[in-house]
Amino acid sequence: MMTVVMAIFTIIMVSLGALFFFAGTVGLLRFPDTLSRLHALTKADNLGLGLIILGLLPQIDWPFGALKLGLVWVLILVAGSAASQIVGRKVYEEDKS
Amino acid sequence: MSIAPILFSTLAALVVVLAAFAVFGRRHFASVIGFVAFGLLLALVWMILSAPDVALTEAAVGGGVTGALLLCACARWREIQGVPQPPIVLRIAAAGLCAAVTVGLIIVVLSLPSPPPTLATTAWDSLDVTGMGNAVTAVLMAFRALDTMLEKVVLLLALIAVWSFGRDCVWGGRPDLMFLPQKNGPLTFLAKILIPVGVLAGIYLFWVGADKPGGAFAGGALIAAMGLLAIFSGLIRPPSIENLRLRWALVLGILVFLGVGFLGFAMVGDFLAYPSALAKPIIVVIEIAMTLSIAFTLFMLVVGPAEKKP
Amino acid sequence: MSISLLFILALTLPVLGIVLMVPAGGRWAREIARGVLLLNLIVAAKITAAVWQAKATLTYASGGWLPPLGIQLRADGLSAAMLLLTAFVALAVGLYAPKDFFVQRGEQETRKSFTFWILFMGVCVGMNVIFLGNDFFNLYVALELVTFAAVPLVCLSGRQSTLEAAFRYLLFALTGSAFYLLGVALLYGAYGTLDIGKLSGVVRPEPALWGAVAFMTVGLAAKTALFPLHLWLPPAHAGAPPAASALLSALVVKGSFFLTVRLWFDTAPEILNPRAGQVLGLMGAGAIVVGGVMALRQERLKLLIAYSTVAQIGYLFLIFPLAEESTALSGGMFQAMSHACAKAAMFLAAGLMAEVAGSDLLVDLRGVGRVLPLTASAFILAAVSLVGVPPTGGFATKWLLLWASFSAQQWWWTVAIFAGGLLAGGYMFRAAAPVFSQGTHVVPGISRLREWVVLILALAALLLGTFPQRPLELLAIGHPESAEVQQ
Amino acid sequence: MTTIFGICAAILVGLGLYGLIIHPTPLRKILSFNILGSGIFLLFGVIARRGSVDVLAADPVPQALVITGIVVAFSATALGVALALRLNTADQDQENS
Repeated sequence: MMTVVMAIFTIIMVSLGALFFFAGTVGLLRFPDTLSRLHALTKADNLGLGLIILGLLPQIDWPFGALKLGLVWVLILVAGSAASQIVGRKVYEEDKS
Repeated sequence: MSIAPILFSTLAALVVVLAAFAVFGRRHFASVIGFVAFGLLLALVWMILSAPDVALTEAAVGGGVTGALLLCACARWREIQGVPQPPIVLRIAAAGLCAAVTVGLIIVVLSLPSPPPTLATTAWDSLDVTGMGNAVTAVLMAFRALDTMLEKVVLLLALIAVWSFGRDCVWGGRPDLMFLPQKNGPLTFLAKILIPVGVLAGIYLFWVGADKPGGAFAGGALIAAMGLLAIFSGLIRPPSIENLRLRWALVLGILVFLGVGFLGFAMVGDFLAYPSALAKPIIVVIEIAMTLSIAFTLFMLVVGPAEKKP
Repeated sequence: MSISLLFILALTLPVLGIVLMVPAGGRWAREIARGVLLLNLIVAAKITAAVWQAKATLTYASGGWLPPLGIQLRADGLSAAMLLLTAFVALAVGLYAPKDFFVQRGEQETRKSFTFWILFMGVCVGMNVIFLGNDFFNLYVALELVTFAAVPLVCLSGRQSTLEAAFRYLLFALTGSAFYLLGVALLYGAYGTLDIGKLSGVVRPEPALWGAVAFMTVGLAAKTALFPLHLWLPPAHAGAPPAASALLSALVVKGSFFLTVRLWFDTAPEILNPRAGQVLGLMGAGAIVVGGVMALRQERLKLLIAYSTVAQIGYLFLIFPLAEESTALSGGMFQAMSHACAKAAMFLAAGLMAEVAGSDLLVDLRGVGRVLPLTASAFILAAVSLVGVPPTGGFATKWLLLWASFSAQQWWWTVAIFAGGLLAGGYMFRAAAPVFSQGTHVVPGISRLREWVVLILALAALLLGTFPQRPLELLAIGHPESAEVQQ
Repeated sequence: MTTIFGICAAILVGLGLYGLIIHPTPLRKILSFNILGSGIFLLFGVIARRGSVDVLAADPVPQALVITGIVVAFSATALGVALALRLNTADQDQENS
């Protein structure tokens, strides 16, 4: 019973996450300028990844597997935000000049 | 009906599209980005092919460090105007040749025998002797250790070759990536968080390599990538190529390999043979030295030859 | 010393040299290299002696892991002969290397003094593994080792033209190894082993084998600079410093040729020869003619010698259509050996003469023979061997190949062999004529040792032809079909 | 599965070879060489997967060969890039002088 509930939870969460990824990718491809593309991408992907990792948590061994997954999430958040900061700054500077 | 073939076909098609993008793309930079994405997708393919060790190496070396190398090259590259495009006849001839190669290869691949020959059973049966749980590491470090040692020499030789492409007047100086790192920007912030974690992850990768997917290459590449991040964010400068400690670090892996090889001669009577009881600790010692040497060599290969006077 | 230790020493001595040179730096590189080269020659001689005494192929599995899982090393007559010859030529080049490849104690390390010797050692490791290796992937690593050492040797001077030549060489070499590796993958996929001995027992005539051999042969031909894939060779070999040219022309191209022999003669002999060999023979004949004609038209001595290499490589590939004849394989290997000695002598002699004359333009070399008599005679001796005048090594080669094409009733190869001899006579005359003509040069400060090294190499090419019996017997060990060589 | 990726590998080889022949710029030649190499490695991967037995999901020997191969290919890339960059700046030197 418990495993079925967990499996359903995983399926819902991962699907939701995938949906956000899809939305983010559509935004990347369809939005007009760099900043709004960046906006779509970071928001949707961070949320999407968070949901996927949340969904995977019940499927993995505790506590190290979960810890590793959590670490992956944090690292990607940090790297993603730093990267978009750099891209954003570059765009801002080019607009100014 | 299974959904797997559709998924695999889609993935394979995506890999081909990205490869085509990297080959045919108009701008260098976009092509390199396409290539990095290609490398990451390929790592996924390796997972599907049940080869996690290769997936890690492909992601770290094939996609990651190669991508960094090509991006650095793009940044330094000065476009030369008026490079003639090859004539259309040559293009058609080349396309015909490549199509023939592809078709021939497909025919041969489809003709491969079934059931296929394999050494998996043989390797599995010999795994106990090596004391390792990961068959791929056992092949690399025991059965075909000679290849691994020679391949370390290849890596070192490539670095010496890269150094030899430098100019005489700057010999002994530092490599220079030719762009100014932003100090205290977001990259520095990222570097400060990521580097300790990345180095730890690199050590972890080689440590588990004996029994689980991982190993010296993936670990070394990750540590090298952290070194590159430190350079890009302006935290450190590349060492001078005359730096003695650097030079020892470069050869340490091969030196330990040779030492262990001859130790095998003395103790067991065979080069690179390990006494059963000590096999695992010996392999761990080699892998520590190798990870260190690989990390430094990959790092120095990306930053290139000396550019600034000592 | 046990044969296993000898095998391992042949592989690891140059590696040890590299490992010591990197931290010790350019000030010690030459001394370490010369020590290693001397030991290397001793080891090669001992391996040859062991093969000679055993009159059989010797093997050793590294780490005690037997094939198909492990990697086996083996020495038959062919490998012993090539190993010894390579060690000999390498030591000669090591003794010859000029002043700018080392620094006095107390001086700063320079780029060339550091990199030249390490790359040189890299060539030695690679060649030794190629001759002793018996596993196609192990041999792939060795091929790449040689490539990575050879490419930077081409552009050691740093001049623009040599950089371009080096890049072109790199592209050909990398594409060549990629094709080779593709063939290796197919072999493993079809037979589950890469050991040459194991493969020879299980290969069948089928698409996988044909595909593998086709890919590997094309790749190796590109690396050997077989016509029409030879375009990279002349600028690369002519632009390198003379010591490096000697290594590249005498030794490096023989490595990939040796693997072609291993593939065709040792892996799948019954299946492939001789009809498929006609294509390779045709390319070889083309190389002899085109290389010879191009050599005739050169104004620079080093380019002339480099085109002569293109032509001489052609002879090597005549053995494939003639494979059923017992003398073909011996003839080919004899060509590889005598050409190695003669070509090394020629490039080194050309280097000395260019040092004196200030350039290697044929017109500038007038009268160099008067101030460098030893070198000039060595040059002539080597040239005579390449042309194929008795009793030189070149003559023995052509004799064996002619014999093979007559008894195989493939007379058309004799046309190529004779044409090649005539062309070689022509271009060698063009090269030698100015050297012995009138002209004035300052008496050079060239060390006697370097002149003698060149002469000894040229004499070796001569002696191979004067006393061919022993070498031929050695070559036949492990290849009984070529044992009954007529003399 | 192995058939699909086997064909994929053959196409990658063809694509890489085409780029290697056609591109006039050294950097793109090197990139194409990497695609060619990836195709060959993928072929090894397919062969490894075909060789699975009940205790191992894939033959470890070709996997080890690929790991060695990837490192060799990277060395080749680094060498090629360094040489291409030197050529590139050497062109520049000439134009300036």
